[in-house]
Amino acid sequence: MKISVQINASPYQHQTADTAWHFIQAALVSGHEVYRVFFYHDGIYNALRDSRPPGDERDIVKRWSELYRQSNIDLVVCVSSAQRRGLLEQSVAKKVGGYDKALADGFRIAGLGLLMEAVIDSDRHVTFGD
Amino acid sequence: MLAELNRDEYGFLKQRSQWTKSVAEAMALDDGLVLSVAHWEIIHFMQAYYDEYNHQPNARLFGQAIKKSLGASKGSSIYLYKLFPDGPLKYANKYAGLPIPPSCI
Amino acid sequence: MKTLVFVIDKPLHGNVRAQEFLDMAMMAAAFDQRVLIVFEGDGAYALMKNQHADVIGLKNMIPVLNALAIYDINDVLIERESMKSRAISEDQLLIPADILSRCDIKSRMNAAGHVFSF
Amino acid sequence: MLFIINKNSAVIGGCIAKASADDVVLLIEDAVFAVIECGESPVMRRSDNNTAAIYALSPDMQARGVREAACHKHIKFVDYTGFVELVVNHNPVRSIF
Repeated sequence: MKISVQINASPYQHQTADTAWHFIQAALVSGHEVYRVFFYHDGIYNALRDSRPPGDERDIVKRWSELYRQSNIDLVVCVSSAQRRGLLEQSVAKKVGGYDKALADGFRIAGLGLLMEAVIDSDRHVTFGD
Repeated sequence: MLAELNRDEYGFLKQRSQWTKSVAEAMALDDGLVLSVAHWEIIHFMQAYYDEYNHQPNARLFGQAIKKSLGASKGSSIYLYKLFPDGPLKYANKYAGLPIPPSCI
Repeated sequence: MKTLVFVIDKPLHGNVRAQEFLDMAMMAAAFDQRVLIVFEGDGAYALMKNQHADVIGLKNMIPVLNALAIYDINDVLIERESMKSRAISEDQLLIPADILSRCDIKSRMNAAGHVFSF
Repeated sequence: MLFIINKNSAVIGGCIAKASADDVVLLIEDAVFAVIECGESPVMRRSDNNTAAIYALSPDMQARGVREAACHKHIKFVDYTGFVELVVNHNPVRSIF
């Protein structure tokens, strides 16, 4: 089955990103396709490259980047949510003189249309939030 | 005229109160565009939409809203890009004196 | 075409998520999906007249609700039980909405492709 | 419909009241506290007319020290794989925050 996931909350504030990650791992192990993970609202903070949790804690951002590396799952950060909260895509940041290294590996910034496309194309869509 | 305006880093007006038709024309000319009746129809639509709904549509919604209000042909991308070759949503908002939409930075 | 339900179960002001949530609903409609907006629980307060978000410097979400119709979102439902328990009468509502029982709303949702919340 | 609830709040009781026989309620994260058998639990107040299955996510229970033995007899338990199966077997999915 084709499953899409939406994450609406920031990492570390709440268990949201952890539950979503475990859910995705289980879906992949069960042979399902995870079509896209869409980061919306405060969920965009999952994509901050410079997140440096203490060494004895799980590294949520790195975990997403690894998921992309291993499974090639499309990790999309909503452009409007991101801009409002200070996360810019590299080319945009360069253009406006902003910080251009904020986005972690594996993520891309794009519009809400990609969420709709995922919802329409997938058999299931599961939202994780707080 | 343009030098006296309070504009942001993208060239958009910071205060809509500074907007006049001649300001819009000057901003357009500065971008190499002469505003026609067809441009003005879209610009006025943009202002009316914003005033009534306190909302800025993204590109897709923009086309839909124009279709609904001005007819299907005017909401098509081909028509809108012919008028505003560098991006209809961005430049219609710019000449309307409205803020830059998030996806247009 | 899928039927997508957007449930508003919290007040609209004081939370930027509500604004982004309505953007999602409009976007779904612009993708030619059938969109249903449901107000229930404290979300019923969102439809009440006399809201002035600008007093506390927030974006006024009420005009945005009026924009739903532009994108052909005309199915706006509000739960009768939520209105009753909050002493909200029909003449206090800002936009036209169908007042339906919890049970009827539930069966509309059951038939949907997906239910969004925020 | 699959309800996914992640907080131990009045929402759980409301959902269970609303749910019908072919619905499923999945309690995750802090919502798993609601399955402990005690007078205040909304799950306890579930009437026998409401036949919706109620599941709790066992890893979240273990994390919080909620033992299966302490839970109401109606409750079923799933791990993340079971969570995925619930999603696969039910539509629509509705998360409530």
